[in-house]
Amino acid sequence: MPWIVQNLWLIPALPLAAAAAIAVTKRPHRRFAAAMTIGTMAFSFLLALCAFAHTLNRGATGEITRQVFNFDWFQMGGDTVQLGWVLDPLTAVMLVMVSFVSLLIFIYSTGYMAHDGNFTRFFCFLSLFAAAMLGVVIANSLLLFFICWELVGLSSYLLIGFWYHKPSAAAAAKKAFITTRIGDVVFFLGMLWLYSQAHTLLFYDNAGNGCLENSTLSRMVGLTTTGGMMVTTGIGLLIFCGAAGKSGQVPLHVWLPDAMEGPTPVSALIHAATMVAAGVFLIARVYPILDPGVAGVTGGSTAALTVVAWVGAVTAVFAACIAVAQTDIKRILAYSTVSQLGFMMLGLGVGGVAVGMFHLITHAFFKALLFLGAGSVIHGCHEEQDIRKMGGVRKYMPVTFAAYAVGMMALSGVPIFFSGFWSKDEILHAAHRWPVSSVPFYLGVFGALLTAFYMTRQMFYVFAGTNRGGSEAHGEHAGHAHEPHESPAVMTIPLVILAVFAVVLGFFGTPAWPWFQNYLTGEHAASGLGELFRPDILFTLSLSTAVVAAGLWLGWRLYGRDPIQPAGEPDVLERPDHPVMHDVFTWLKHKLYVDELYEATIIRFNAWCARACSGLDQYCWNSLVMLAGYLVVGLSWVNRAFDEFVINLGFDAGCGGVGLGGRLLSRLQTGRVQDYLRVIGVALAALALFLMWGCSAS
Amino acid sequence: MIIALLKGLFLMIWKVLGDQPDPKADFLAALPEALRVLASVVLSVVPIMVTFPLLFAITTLLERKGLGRIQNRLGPNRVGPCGIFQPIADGLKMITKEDIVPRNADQLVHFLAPIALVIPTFLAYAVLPFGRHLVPINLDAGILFFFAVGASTELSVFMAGWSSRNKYSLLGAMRAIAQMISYEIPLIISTVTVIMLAGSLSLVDIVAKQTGFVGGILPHWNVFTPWGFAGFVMFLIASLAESNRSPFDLPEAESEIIAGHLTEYSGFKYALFFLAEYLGMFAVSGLAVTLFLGGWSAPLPYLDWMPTYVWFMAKLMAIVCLFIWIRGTLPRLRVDQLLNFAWKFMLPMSLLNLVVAAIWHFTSVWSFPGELAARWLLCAAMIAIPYVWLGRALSGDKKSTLRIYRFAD
Amino acid sequence: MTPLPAYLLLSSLLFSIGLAGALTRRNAILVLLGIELMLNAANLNFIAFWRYGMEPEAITGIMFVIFSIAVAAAEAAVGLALIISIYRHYKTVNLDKVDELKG
Amino acid sequence: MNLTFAILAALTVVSAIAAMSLRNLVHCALCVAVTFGGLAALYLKLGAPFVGWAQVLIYVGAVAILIVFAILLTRSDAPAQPVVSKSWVAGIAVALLVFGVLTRAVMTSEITIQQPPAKPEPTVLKIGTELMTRYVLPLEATGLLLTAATIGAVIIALQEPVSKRKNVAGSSNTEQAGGASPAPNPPIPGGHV
Repeated sequence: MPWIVQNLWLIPALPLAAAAAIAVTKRPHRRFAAAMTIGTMAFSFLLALCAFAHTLNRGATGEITRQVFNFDWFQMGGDTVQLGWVLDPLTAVMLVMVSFVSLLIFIYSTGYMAHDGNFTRFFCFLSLFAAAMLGVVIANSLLLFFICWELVGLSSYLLIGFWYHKPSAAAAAKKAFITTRIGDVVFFLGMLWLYSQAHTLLFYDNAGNGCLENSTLSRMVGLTTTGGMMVTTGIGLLIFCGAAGKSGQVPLHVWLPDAMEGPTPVSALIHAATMVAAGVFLIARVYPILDPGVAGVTGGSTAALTVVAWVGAVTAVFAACIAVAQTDIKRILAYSTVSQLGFMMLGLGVGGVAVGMFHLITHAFFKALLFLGAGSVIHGCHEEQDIRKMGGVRKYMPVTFAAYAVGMMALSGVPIFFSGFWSKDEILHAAHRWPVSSVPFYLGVFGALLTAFYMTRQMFYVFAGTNRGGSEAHGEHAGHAHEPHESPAVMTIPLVILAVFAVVLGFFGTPAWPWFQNYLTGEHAASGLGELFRPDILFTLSLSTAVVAAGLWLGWRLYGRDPIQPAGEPDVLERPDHPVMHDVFTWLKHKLYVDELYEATIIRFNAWCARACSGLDQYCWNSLVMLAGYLVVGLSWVNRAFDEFVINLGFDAGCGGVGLGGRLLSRLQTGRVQDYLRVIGVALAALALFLMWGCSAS
Repeated sequence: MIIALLKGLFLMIWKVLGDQPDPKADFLAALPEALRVLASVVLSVVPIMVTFPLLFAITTLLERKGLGRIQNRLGPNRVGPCGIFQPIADGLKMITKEDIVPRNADQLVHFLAPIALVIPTFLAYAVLPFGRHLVPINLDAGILFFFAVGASTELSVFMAGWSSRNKYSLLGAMRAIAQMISYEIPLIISTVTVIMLAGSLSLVDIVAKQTGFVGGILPHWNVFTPWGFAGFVMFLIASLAESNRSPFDLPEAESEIIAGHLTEYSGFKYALFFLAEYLGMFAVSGLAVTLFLGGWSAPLPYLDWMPTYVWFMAKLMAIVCLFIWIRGTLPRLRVDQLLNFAWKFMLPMSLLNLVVAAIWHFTSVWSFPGELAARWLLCAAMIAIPYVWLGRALSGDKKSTLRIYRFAD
Repeated sequence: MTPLPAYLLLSSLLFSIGLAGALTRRNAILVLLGIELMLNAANLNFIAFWRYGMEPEAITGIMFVIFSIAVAAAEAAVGLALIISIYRHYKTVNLDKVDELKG
Repeated sequence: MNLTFAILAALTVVSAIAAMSLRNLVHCALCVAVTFGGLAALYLKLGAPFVGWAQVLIYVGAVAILIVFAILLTRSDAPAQPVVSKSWVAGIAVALLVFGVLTRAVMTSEITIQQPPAKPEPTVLKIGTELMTRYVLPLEATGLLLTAATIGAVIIALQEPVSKRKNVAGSSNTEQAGGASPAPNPPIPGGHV
């Protein structure tokens, strides 16, 4: 067992130790906190690289190397619950990605949070989050996975609600936590069901009977639920709900845009790169359950995968449409994240683990870049988040503008140079070849179009035209003071690094040289330039290029040509003269009223239930308790009355009676002989009478 | 019918005098059926009612003449030759005297007292066997009848004493009653010895038990047995007390409380009392005769040709003379001496006599020669020794010291 | 001969008279007299039943009466002695006055 | 024959009623004696001479005298107080009740009034043998009882004077006459109306 596998736990343990150290120290040492966090993260990054290197030198068989280290956690009844961690290409890739991105964001946030009073607390939460995320990545047991998953949820809540004095931040944190919770509950049910069927939660076991392995899966494939549904499909669906909650798929995506209330590095770290990716990583990790065929089990049904694909496609289009009508710079990026996550789910659903993961990795980098760019823009524009109040920022913040442009082009999928193009193309290509239905493919294409469109809209809004910042709000005097200014070096350097990676990463997964796919899946796909010109690949490549071009042109046509002047001016798309477009735009502006819908239904229902419960409690149980109280009081009254009237009086009467009886009897003993004789006479007569009647009767 | 009656009557008298059995048969036969029962009763009662009052009259005379003789004087000799008609004179006196009744006396009881006394006394004679065939009623429980009747006389004495509302008469009556009751017990116990030996309460049987002779000349009378003799003596003493005579005549002694319970009586009632007293004496002595002296049996074998009632009357008169003799000689006893004598001497001795009689009865099985004398000596000793010892014990302190007169308390 | 019930009636009458006397008279001696009367009524009953009873040979009735008379005499004696001592103590024989239960 | 029974019964009942109702105690005593005599006569009529004469001997001879003595000794012959006790009505009522019950009992009893069997003549001998054989134990007991009764009676009646005289005598012989017992000698009972 190589030392790296044994000591794999060190990677999450180090940031956890840092968080603990920072939490324990009484007085807030800003420098100490930052140094600790960044130091431990750097060390974890190095360890991740070692792990990655270890997984690189695959054995001769070309089978992906998977080493597992399990240990008994506690004994419950007959069987013991085991935990453990696994090192395989999937883990390695994620380890490297998460640690590298976290490191960069930590460095960035030292600059961004410099003026904030709770600097140390921020860094404590950050390192806690990083530790949790790394724990999720290396977990070999669904239970450990779930534990770290919850820790991640907790830290996202803490970070979103970091500026808890802002009510909207607190509400957003709460909303995020609750929505992910709903997903987690369903995920938990799935886990329980899995445990009941597989009798173990370990993914991979040295003895070969982990829940993702052939023996267990083949056993579970045979089982069907009452509804006729395959057990694996059921478990898969439940786990997918958990993932949907965390990755912000359609029904549970509402918390992600509101999560922008947190500081921008938080958004960047959590809502771009890592946490939201956790959902996709979960599906990738438990992929054999969704598609038993991967593990070599025949007869498994892939219904769950189709569901994943469909949900992904729908989310992609849905989020993209909303993003088009947003005015807040971070909210647009949030919806774009949701859309891209939809694409990843689609990729997983249609293409498989490699396709989804490749898009995840690439998206992580350029979305982090975009968010950090947005952060520096906001920082520069003096905490101004509304794009309508910005404009002309390219003059003031050239480095940010350049990095942001690279990120925008990667995101929208500008061909060849940018990673987004290759990963999204892989997805579209897979969707195109998807046998089940071709609708997701079309949805995917439309989503790509919209992505390109709203990114260009944002670019023109923020960077093109003249600066609309602060002019009308503060009048004339401080015009100069509100000029946007470039962010300090500590913030721009991570931007540049990320930009480089946004470009470089694409080349690893191109059809021509699918190194990434081979690395992940272990089988050797054909490589070489010729691949590019294969008819189907060529078709999808050209199609996506056309789509991106159309999106860019459309964006320039609407927003680039005549730059937006006044801040308050309605959006171009609003088009007050065209009623249909206007209504559509207002719908999109208001996020298709999904929040209002939830508000109207679930929350009201919840409120109603609460009221009903409180009402029930107040009127029903309360009255019952009161009734019981009164009953007892009544009983006590009855008791008192009984005691007083019956027993006391009865007793007194009894005593009186005894006294009376005593007196009566005493009168018998008069002492006069004749009285006694008289009594004897009467008794004699009575006895005689009795005898006579007695005898005659008998 | 009347001739038949007269013939019947004559025959009856002849039979009675001739001592033949069932004298009344002929007379009754002549009577009509209904009257027969009544006639037989009358026939047996009238002779008694006649003979004994006459005897009473004679005895009063005899007594006064006897006492006179004892006291060396003549006695009544004014009325008729040697006072023969004295009783008639007394009787006339009694009858003609005015009968004074005290004002606050209890009229009814005062009047009833003498009657209640006389009737029981007369009843006593119903069981005495005067002759072989002259027994008024042969009651099975003869003696019990005799004593039952005797006992009721005390009640009349009390009536007499109490009804005259006189302290002295009441006191006298109480003393008389006390004395009579005290001496009744020795009287009865001594008769019980005879009954025990005779084995029957009927007087006729007792007399029958005493017939026959021992050794040809000695009659088989109880008196000749040791317990018989002792019993006879005790019986006589007790009968003296019963009839308030001589040494025991305290109640109506002249020197004491006037006439005791008889003080308020005068005239005919007094006569009745006097009659009753003497009749009581005759009855008791008649019983003594039948119990101890063999009733109407002749003393000697060859004398039995005489009518049996003659023997009975002779013995009776002998005892009466004895009483008169005792009256003339013995001094009067004080009440406490009288009662002490009864309870402390007479009672124990009579009980002892019972025991001796029992021994006499059970030793009769001895068959060795001279057993009669041995038994006699044994029983006699058993009586004599306690007699002497008890007598000395009771009067121990009197003889030796000067007599101190202590008032009876 | 007179039937048995006549005697029984007579004895019950005597008994009642004795009881009445015992209950009503104030004087202790009269009460004693009443009791004597009652006892005698009972004796009369015995003799009547003996006379008209099933087997007269068994003279249980007479035996009973003999013993009853003896006992009654003893009782009378003791009773009167008591009455005399009561008189000496209470100076009265009126039963209504003699009602102290104290020794 | 039941004429004699009627006469005797009437005599007994009348004397009994008189005994219970007369004012003067001595008269009552005498009437009781008469009642006892009447009863004795009834016994004789019923063919039990021994019991009859024993009744006369014991009751008329002894008990009557005893009663009379008791009356005189307790000086209560003076009819000063009312004759009848306070609650005499109740007494009468109880007596009547008892009488009613007894008569009802007698009347309704099923004893068949058959002709009386031959007049059994229990000789004294038969009574004697019975006493000595079957009833010897009761006889002894009665003897004991009678002795105890007599001694008891004597002790009870003479309790006071004997003890008084004894302690007085104990003090000194001389003033025996003077120190007469404090309790007055029983005064001579004399009825003076």
